[in-house]
Amino acid sequence: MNFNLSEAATKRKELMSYAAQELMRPISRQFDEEEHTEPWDFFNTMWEASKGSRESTSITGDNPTQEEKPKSAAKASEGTLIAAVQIEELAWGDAGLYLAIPNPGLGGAAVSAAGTAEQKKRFLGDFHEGKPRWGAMAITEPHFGSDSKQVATTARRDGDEWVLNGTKIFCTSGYRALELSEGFVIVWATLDKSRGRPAIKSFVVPAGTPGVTVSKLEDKMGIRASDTAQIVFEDARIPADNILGTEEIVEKGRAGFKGVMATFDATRPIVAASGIGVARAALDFVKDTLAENGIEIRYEASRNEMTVLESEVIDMETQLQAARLLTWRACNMMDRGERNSCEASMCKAKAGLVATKLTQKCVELLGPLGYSRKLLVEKWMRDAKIADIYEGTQQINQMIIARSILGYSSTELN
Amino acid sequence: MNFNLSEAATKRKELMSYAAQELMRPISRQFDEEEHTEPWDFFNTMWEASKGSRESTSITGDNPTQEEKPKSAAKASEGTLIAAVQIEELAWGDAGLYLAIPNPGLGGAAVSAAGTAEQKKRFLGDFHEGKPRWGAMAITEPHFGSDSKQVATTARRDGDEWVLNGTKIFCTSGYRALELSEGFVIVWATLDKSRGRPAIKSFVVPAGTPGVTVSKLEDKMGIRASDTAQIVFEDARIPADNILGTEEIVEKGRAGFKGVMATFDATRPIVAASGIGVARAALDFVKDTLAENGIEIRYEASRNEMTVLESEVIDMETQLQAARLLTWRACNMMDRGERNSCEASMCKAKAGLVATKLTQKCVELLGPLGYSRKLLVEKWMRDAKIADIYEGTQQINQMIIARSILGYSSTELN
Amino acid sequence: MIDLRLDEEQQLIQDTVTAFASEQIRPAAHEADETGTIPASIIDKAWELGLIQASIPEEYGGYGQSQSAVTGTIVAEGLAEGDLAIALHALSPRLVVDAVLHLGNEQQKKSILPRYCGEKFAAGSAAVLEPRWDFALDKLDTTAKTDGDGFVISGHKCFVPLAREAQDIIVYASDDNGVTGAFVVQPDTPGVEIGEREKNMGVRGLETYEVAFNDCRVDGGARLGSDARPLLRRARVAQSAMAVGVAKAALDYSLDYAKDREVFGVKVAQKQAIAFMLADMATEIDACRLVNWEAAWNLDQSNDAAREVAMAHRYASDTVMSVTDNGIQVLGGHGFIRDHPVEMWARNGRGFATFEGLASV
Amino acid sequence: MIDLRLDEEQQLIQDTVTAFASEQIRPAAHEADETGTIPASIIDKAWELGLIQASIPEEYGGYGQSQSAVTGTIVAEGLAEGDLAIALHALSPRLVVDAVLHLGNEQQKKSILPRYCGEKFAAGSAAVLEPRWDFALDKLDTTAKTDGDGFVISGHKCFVPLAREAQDIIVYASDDNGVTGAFVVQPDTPGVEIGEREKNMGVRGLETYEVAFNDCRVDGGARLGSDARPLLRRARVAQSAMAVGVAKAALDYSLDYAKDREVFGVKVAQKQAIAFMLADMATEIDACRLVNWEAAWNLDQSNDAAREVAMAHRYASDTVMSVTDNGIQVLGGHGFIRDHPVEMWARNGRGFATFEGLASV
Repeated sequence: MNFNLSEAATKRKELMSYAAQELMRPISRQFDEEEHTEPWDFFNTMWEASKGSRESTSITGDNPTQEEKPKSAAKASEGTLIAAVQIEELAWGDAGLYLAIPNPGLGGAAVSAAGTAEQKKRFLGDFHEGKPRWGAMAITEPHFGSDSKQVATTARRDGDEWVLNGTKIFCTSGYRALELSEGFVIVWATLDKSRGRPAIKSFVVPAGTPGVTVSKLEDKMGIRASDTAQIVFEDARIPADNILGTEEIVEKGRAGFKGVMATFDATRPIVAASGIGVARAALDFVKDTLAENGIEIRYEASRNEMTVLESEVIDMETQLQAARLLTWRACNMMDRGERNSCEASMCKAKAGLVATKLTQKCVELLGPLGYSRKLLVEKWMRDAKIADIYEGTQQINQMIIARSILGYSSTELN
Repeated sequence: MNFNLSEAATKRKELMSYAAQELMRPISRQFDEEEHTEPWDFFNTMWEASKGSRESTSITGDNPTQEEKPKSAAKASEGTLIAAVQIEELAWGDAGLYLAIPNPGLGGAAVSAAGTAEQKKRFLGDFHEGKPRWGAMAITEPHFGSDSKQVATTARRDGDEWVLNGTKIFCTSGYRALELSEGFVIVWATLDKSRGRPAIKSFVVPAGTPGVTVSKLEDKMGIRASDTAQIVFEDARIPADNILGTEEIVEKGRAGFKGVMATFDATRPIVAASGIGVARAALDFVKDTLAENGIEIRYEASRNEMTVLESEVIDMETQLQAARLLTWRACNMMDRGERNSCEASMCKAKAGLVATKLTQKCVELLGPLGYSRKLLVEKWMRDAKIADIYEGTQQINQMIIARSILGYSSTELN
Repeated sequence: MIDLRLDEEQQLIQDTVTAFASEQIRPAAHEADETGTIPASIIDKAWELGLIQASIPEEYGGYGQSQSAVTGTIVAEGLAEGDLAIALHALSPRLVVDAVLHLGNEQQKKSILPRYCGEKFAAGSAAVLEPRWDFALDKLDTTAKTDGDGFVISGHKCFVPLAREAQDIIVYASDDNGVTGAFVVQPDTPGVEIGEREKNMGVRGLETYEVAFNDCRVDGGARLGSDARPLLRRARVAQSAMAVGVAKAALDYSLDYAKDREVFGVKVAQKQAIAFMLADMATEIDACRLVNWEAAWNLDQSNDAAREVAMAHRYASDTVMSVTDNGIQVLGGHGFIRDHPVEMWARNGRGFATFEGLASV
Repeated sequence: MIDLRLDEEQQLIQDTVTAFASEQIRPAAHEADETGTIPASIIDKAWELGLIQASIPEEYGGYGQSQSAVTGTIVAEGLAEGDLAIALHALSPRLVVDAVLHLGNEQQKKSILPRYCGEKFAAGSAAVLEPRWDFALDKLDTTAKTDGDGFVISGHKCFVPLAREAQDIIVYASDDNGVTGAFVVQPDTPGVEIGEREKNMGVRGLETYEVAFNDCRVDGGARLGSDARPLLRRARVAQSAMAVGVAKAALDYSLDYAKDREVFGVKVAQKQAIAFMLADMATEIDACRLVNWEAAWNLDQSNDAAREVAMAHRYASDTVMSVTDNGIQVLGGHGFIRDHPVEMWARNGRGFATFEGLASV
């Protein structure tokens, strides 16, 4: 048992902390107020920094799945854990800008998880050359949110091409991947709606594909520096070998839908870490404010002496650490190649809730200052909420945890 | 709008408060420790007091349904409200002893709600004559709790008798009704299991009926002065006219199962009131303790000055009053003859939760004294929990509220 | 005898107000939040409802109807259910009217009240909050020192609504004895420095300002009564009612959404996790309203009601936050999108724990 | 490098302890609670596991294995999952052993530790709590005044486990300088007055007593080290681990019940309201355990860990109450019946917010 970060993790943490402090915080308010504008200087700096550096891609959570080599590595791997540590720092800087960093993103994660060696080379190999690029993932559609087997976007085989038709929403960095750069979007589409989950495959759609249009950029409560795109596919044609995994409709196993879902085991701890980062930003600010005012937290004071303020700070610290440890545990397991679906949902559910409630409390604790846009605290409350929604809402994760501890299938509990 | 109790209500409140103080509190600990013993002095005193007095029966919640005369009464009735006010006082005294008071109880409520004039006369008319008597209600069976359409106890017509077979559990005062007195138990039984809810009828089973045995008295967490009986019916024969309501299997309307369920609209606010009474007992004790120690609650203090203790007391007061007002609202509606199923479930759900959490908190606030059986606070925590369980658990009431606000049937939401 | 219903007159007022809120206010809410501007036409229409003039005695130009705090909560809740920013703007005259009616002397009533009985909307304002994290009503930094037959007011206030257009601003300041007093100040009084319009997380439609009082001298007649804390309690009751209105808006919207939206082959609302969440939201809203009515009713009985008001205020501030947050959760990803008003209600709702003296009953 | 697993030795200990808890302790739990007596045979069997002797160096008669607080939490959680009263009884020697090992000098170790390395179970005890509603660790009423080369201890303690049969009682008292000190006192020392056995809401199987110290004189060698607060932190970590064990017991029991019991035509556990409640219980239990492990791990790094321990203790005390309460709710009416152990776990669980110095790691 060990609660100390490794040297490697500490190095990455400090590096990201520097980026958060120096590159993100100074522009944080600007790109919250000026929604749908592009922080090019930030993009270019992060892009240059990432060139050649493999770890840096891990800040999007695609690294962990690359790292997933069960037992292969003699020395224990900590790729996912380092990713979580880094993302906490970046989200502490600005959760919206962090999501906007040019990199393969969740799309890259999918390619890494389900792609062939050739595909990884083709889509990720030279990804960090040239100008900033984004990868994205398009799953959700207007008529469904959590229930991803409802995918209605179709992929029809026509000669040596796939023809995609449908509409995707809530695609993070979709606009930047398709219209601002030479990136790509992973699109979930069905080969045969009547066959349900097994017929759902993911396809790599490169920027510039005819028939692909970004039809809307969402106005959001928070993380406004991150673009959330609605994308329409009208007879969009992509090469036959842009499908991830087999095109036959396998009923079972990781090759099929389960395989696609498995990427959540890697991304949920990452989302949890980002929520923890935002929450820590708010809590750090409150604690600094109290310190400046000479108020020290008496952890061992009795209930009759402790003020509500002290008590609330202690609760927040406790809950934040609880979420962080659950997250690190899920990362540990992923790094050891152990199945962590339940633990990944536990940390996501906990972190999502903690980030939401904690930031709301911090706004309250800071009174008129907390509510004002002069400070960033109110922004952190708006940024935090998404952590309890995307990559599976609180309720979806509760469901996955419940199924796991009860040994229930998705038909027994839904 | 008026938040003052009427003179009549205040008079009843004071009377019950006296009983709680003088008759119940002194023996409260004894009959918690000496489970399954009979507080005869208390029974006799309450019985004498109740003779001839109609209101006094209302302390069991049977009065409200008697009171249910839509618009008939020119002057607004407040029977249910007065019942709630009285029961809060009695439960403040001792929730177990309150349930043990000899009277027609929930059984009486059912007779009043669904019985004919003749039946009311026969079963309730001379109820308060002679020695103490109890009425009880037997619904639950070993294989089901909330889902009362699962009733498996059968009622078979044989000539001018009904023949009952089955086992009932969780029958409050069942032992005292059947074996300690000349009382009666209302038994829910089905005429035809295959016909579901509409086939479920309630029957009046008098003490001394052959084939009726009290097979077990439950050991409980709290309210130990109240007997909770398991009753077995083996070819138990009762007169044909002991059925409440029609014996034909009506698919719809208050005559059928809905009618039986409707008694909950009257009893839930009563159960809520009992939970509120227990919670208030604990909160009063804490506030008295603080007062004795010269600690005054600064309601308008700021978060930086207010202690956790003050804050928790204010929260408890607020939650208790919230539950009380929801309860009074449901009573108001019942007294006006308005349908109050949703409001009755709201007050029950709220009061059940508040009683549970508040008493748990009070034990905590009083440290070693709170945890000791020298004081009654720990008992109140054990007594309070039942308020969130019987007459519909928290979850059942949430379901009823949800159906009501969503306009869903029991098939649409269950 | 306990009776937790509205009387007929109150019922009538509620119907009028909620109809106006849904037909006139709600449709303008989103744009007001996005652009920061409230169409004057809506404020004028609201004025024509006579909600302000009603409580002013006829001798000062009003309709001379009874002034009940309970009725005030009904108006506040109803309008806020439409939109909080617009409700605060439309009811801003009450900040002055209510203060003068309760603490003002004959002279003050004569001179001030008629301004709020005209044909057109006349804005009022109050300056209570101060820009510090640990702001507390019993520790105002702003002072009003006796100076000859008048007072000199010094200090910084924030979240002062409509400071530029207001006829009067009721300034809350600590007097020579440390008692919180209320002073009627006109925005053009020398020493009153109205800063930039503020930017806040919510109620973006409402114009609020930081206002500095630089040794601002007012005459003795500017002070309303002695202890002004009763006014701040009336403000809390009004704000709590608005919190209930905002929560109610979020409940109804997410309820409709959950009944319309499908998931796993059924409606979202058919899932216990969501259905029970909605049930709890509904229960808490009703409970909050009743607790706040009791506080208001106590004010109408001219009880000090310090305890009841503090309890209602705290309860409503917490409830509106959790209910609106749950509303977002019911909508899932769509709850985070500004096309749906729920996230706005959450931003507005968070303010109630901080707001002081922003409305009155 | 972050690693939140048990090492192999710890895993082995956990397996042993949990096996013993489920096979030996759990079956005796209900009767111990109802009758107030714990079968000596179980305590003897527990003794044979060597959990106490293990941490005592060989020169004092123990097995001389490493003494880790993390390992201590694993033992505490495992036994408490079986039954809290029995776990507290079986581990009571640690109250003395752990104190002496951490604060005792060579002389004290030599004279005291061997008593706890014998063939048979030897009870230890600690006197921390005092019978007042506002008891606080930093405000002990019990004093230990210097008197020549010794101390005079005066005050009333409550919830002193096994006071009658204990070899030693570690008495926590405030010294001349108001520092909390730990003093080793034998029950038969003049001035030690052991009262009636206490009756409490929970842990009814455990013998606890009120103990009065009437100017009880002990010699200078009775004092362990100077500041005794580190011992009370170790106690909190042990108690938090036990709280997690009790919560775990409630989760597993209600989980099995919900999978077995039918409602509305499906298993109770198939209802989202129940399933999600169980999911939250499981998540909170895991979180509590991790937070407490971190506190224990910090103690093993000889950090003062005041903050970590306070956080873990508070979190575990709240969690065990809510989890066991939810357990009752899952069982519905049956949860209120003593035939099922869940209500007992709730009664036991409520104690953790009050318990101090009842166990050690």
